[in-house]
Amino acid sequence: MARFMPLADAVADNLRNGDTTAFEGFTHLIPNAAAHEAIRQGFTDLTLIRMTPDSLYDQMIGMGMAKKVVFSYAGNPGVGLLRRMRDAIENQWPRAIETEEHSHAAMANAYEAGAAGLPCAVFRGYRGAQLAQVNPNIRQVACPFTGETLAAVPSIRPDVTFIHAQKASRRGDVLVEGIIGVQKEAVLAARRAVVTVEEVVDDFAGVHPNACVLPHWTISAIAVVPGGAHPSYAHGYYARDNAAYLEWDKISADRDLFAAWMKTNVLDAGPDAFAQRVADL
Amino acid sequence: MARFMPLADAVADNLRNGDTTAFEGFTHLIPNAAAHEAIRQGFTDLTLIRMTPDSLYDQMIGMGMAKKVVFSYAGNPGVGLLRRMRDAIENQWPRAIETEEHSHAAMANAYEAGAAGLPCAVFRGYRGAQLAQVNPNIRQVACPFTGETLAAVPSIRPDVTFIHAQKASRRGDVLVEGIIGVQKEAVLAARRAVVTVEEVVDDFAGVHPNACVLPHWTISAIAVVPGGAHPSYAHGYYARDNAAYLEWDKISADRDLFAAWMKTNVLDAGPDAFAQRVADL
Amino acid sequence: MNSFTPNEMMTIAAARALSNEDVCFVGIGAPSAACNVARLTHAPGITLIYESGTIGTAPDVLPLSIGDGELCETALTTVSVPEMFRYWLQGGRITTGFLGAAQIDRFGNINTTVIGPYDKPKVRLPGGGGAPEIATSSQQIFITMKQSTRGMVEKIDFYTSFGHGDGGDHRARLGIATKGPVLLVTDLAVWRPDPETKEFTVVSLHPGVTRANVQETCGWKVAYAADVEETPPPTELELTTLRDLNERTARAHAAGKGS
Amino acid sequence: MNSFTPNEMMTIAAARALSNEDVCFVGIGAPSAACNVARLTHAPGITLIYESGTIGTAPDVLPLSIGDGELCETALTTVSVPEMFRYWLQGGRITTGFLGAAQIDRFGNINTTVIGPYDKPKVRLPGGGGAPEIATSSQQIFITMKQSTRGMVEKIDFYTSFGHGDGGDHRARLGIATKGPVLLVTDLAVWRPDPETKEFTVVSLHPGVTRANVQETCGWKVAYAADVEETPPPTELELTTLRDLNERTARAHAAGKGS
Repeated sequence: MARFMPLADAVADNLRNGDTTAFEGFTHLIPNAAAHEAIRQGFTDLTLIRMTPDSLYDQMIGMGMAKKVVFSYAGNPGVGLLRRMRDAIENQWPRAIETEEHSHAAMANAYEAGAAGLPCAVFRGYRGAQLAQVNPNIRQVACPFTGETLAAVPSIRPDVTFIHAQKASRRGDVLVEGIIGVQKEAVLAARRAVVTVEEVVDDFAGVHPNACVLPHWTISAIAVVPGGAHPSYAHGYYARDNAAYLEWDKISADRDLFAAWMKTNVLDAGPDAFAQRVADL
Repeated sequence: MARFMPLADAVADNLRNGDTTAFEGFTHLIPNAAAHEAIRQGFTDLTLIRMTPDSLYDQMIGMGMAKKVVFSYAGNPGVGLLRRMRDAIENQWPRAIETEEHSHAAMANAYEAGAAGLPCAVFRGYRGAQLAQVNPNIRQVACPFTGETLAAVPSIRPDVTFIHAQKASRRGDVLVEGIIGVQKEAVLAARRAVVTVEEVVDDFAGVHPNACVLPHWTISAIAVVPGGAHPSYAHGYYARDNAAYLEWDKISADRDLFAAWMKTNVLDAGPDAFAQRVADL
Repeated sequence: MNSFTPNEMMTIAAARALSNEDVCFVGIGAPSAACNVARLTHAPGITLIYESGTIGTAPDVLPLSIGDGELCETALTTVSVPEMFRYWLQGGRITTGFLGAAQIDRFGNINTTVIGPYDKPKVRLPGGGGAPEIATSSQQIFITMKQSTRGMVEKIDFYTSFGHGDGGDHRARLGIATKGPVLLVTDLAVWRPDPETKEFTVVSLHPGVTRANVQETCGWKVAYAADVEETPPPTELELTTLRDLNERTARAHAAGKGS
Repeated sequence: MNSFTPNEMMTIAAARALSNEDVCFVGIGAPSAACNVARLTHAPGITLIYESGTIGTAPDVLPLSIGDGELCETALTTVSVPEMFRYWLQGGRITTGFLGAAQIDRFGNINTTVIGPYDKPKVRLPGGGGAPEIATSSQQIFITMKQSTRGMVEKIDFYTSFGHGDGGDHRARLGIATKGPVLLVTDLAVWRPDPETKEFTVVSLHPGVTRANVQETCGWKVAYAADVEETPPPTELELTTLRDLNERTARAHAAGKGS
């Protein structure tokens, strides 16, 4: 049952050292405010799952919070590489991390299977792709009717999923609109789910009957954080801060610059800073 | 690419004797006008697929068009049994029919797998259920990670799917709203798809971004048939004709009454009759 | 106290077993009435889900089918049928699945498929619909049905959906992790499975019902709990709520034109 | 005729290969520009799909990522990412998948994963994203990239997505029913696979480009078709359309605040 609370409490109540966790958002509605709160609270040994780690996991990895990263595209979208993640993989800085790498199709199917309560996802994939040789979590099953060999990957079942959404109702139902990505699946696949939202409305009367809504009984905690997706965007609220993504390429290229930026913009800041960051977008 | 044409042409161009076909609609938007057109054109040896055959398939079976029925709930919704289908199964009248029976979960998964281009659907089902012993198309696969035994059924891949929808755009995109059932999956799983719609609009500007829309290049033919779901309903257009469903229980109970009703209401009628049937609903 | 019918008592007794926290997968008929009476009386926060994809519905009248427009119009959201069966039922989100039955045995196994042999049925019933997986994926199962020796039988003709099988740990042996049938409410009594054998035993008799009444309308030898209570009769509120609901429903369903 | 850059020629040559009937799965960068130039010139009916779930988009500016708001706002509809990969890509609905590459070999196998060994990479690249299944589930594949000896190599370090493998019928032997790479457009030339060997061979050289230019920037010995033509230079309309698009895009992407 969804409970409204400050972001610091929502993160403290639901994330634990050593957890397997997903901060999901496919280019849109990326839960950056929640990630910053997790960084401030200093969790360690996390297994971070995300299709597109982007600057959010680059920051968490750079701060040494990750033991392992499960991903399918480790880029700064539209910009280039993830430099903190590279530094961890190539130079074990600030610590060594394990990686489990998939394709987008595999991870999308694995979230779907997690939401569907299945132990694995079955799909037509990885044919001729070398990942299948380096990742032991890519296996095969035979169709019992045609004999066709299909790929199988374990379903994703995070201990806790974090997402950002546009609206919560007073009862704690959550509305996600626009590019909805894998957020619904990531929430339903998880044991616990924390949602940051732009605003709270009375109810969803008048919303399209087939809109993407997560009922309050699928969510553990909701925190109202306007601008909480910045520098990502929130359809209907504010645009993407492209300059911030370009800037991240420079900040993340240097360990000291990274540390200074994190201190100023994350460690010494709070969730309230996000509203200001999107004020003119 | 969707082409607009009269219903008679849309059915004649896309349905063939011996086809495997699905007239889908889960309690809502049932394509009754399309089925009546198929009855008038007198196709034979069809394999009829539908989760809930209801009065529509009861009529086609009673007219001797079906060689086989694949289904998961053969009832007149809220009323009782399907008497023409029973007569075919119990007394081989007007001809013997084969049946392949599944659960709703199995058929929903099988449509989903068909839309997803897979040869089979894998799900957790049929445990302890006797259908698994009488239907050879219910098999098992083992999860390659946990060893759990899961159920598998062949995906559904109709030669042609018929659905009814609220709106088409001039370009031939189709909008389905409300209880969307398995219609999207039934269309995407099929080689050809025929859609009857309540009306044509310029475009779907202003419709919710995550509404259920089938692009024009997934559809073969569109026929405008206002009221074409009667006695089912069309969300936003007209209500369900409950009296007609209750009446069907009586009509279908008697072979002669059935024949007379079919002559008057189907064989001697046309698609234009549907608008009148929903006029006061 | 008003007088009431056995059917009304059945529906109200079933409604009482539901709570605000329940997420119910609702069948049509008595289950639907019971769930909505619960919602309109002591459990306004209950979540009702119909297999047509409607989540969190609050219909003003009982639906004739599991996909009436009313369900969608009052729902929090409506999803596709594949999603309903994958994410919501199989995903383990349903606390209570509510089933009816044409035939049931003492272990809560249900037949709604055929009377007679499957290949040559005497009566071809509608079939399982959602029931086979509702019975195994819902966290627990409630069953309602009117008692009759035709319906409550020593051996069902077909195992449409699995209850406790042959009893005991049969579910666990098949790898089914959910509880299965934990409650049977008939027009005469409330039954719960024996903790060990899993045989349904009568735990309360509806007002005025005798053990002889129960046995006459049941095809197996009825077992009773150590302490059999009397089902509390319907309250004024429960009865008024149910009757108003039925009246609104009858009025709404009389609509339509026919041919 | 205007003068034009090799990059412009590459984008325009790729755009020409697309038609009104195509349903394109679009990657970012040159593929996105080519698809949108096609849409804005000779193929207004083309359907562009981005893996973020946007179907039938018509962006006014090129997206910075595959999930920009512009894509959703101009799309016919936007579906979830699991649906995108299951129904639309795996379902066989994509006629043309458009890929870029960090490394490519003569058979159209692509590496975007690592330079050096996978376990101890010299450079950790972003990885495959959608490419492994785009490469096998799309009916055919177009590839665009700038030529360089670092990028066009004798042997790629990692098979992120499968092209024609070792050539010949290698795809068929792996049970892959789709055509795979049928077109490679670089900044210097247009390449198509040899019908038998499946090795990419140059079928046209962009205006002013020599065979020596092509070989200098390619890590394998370049093969040529029997008749090598000159790529028709960009038309006024093509060039204006591309430049306007790039200008609008640059203006839009300069927006934002940073920290």
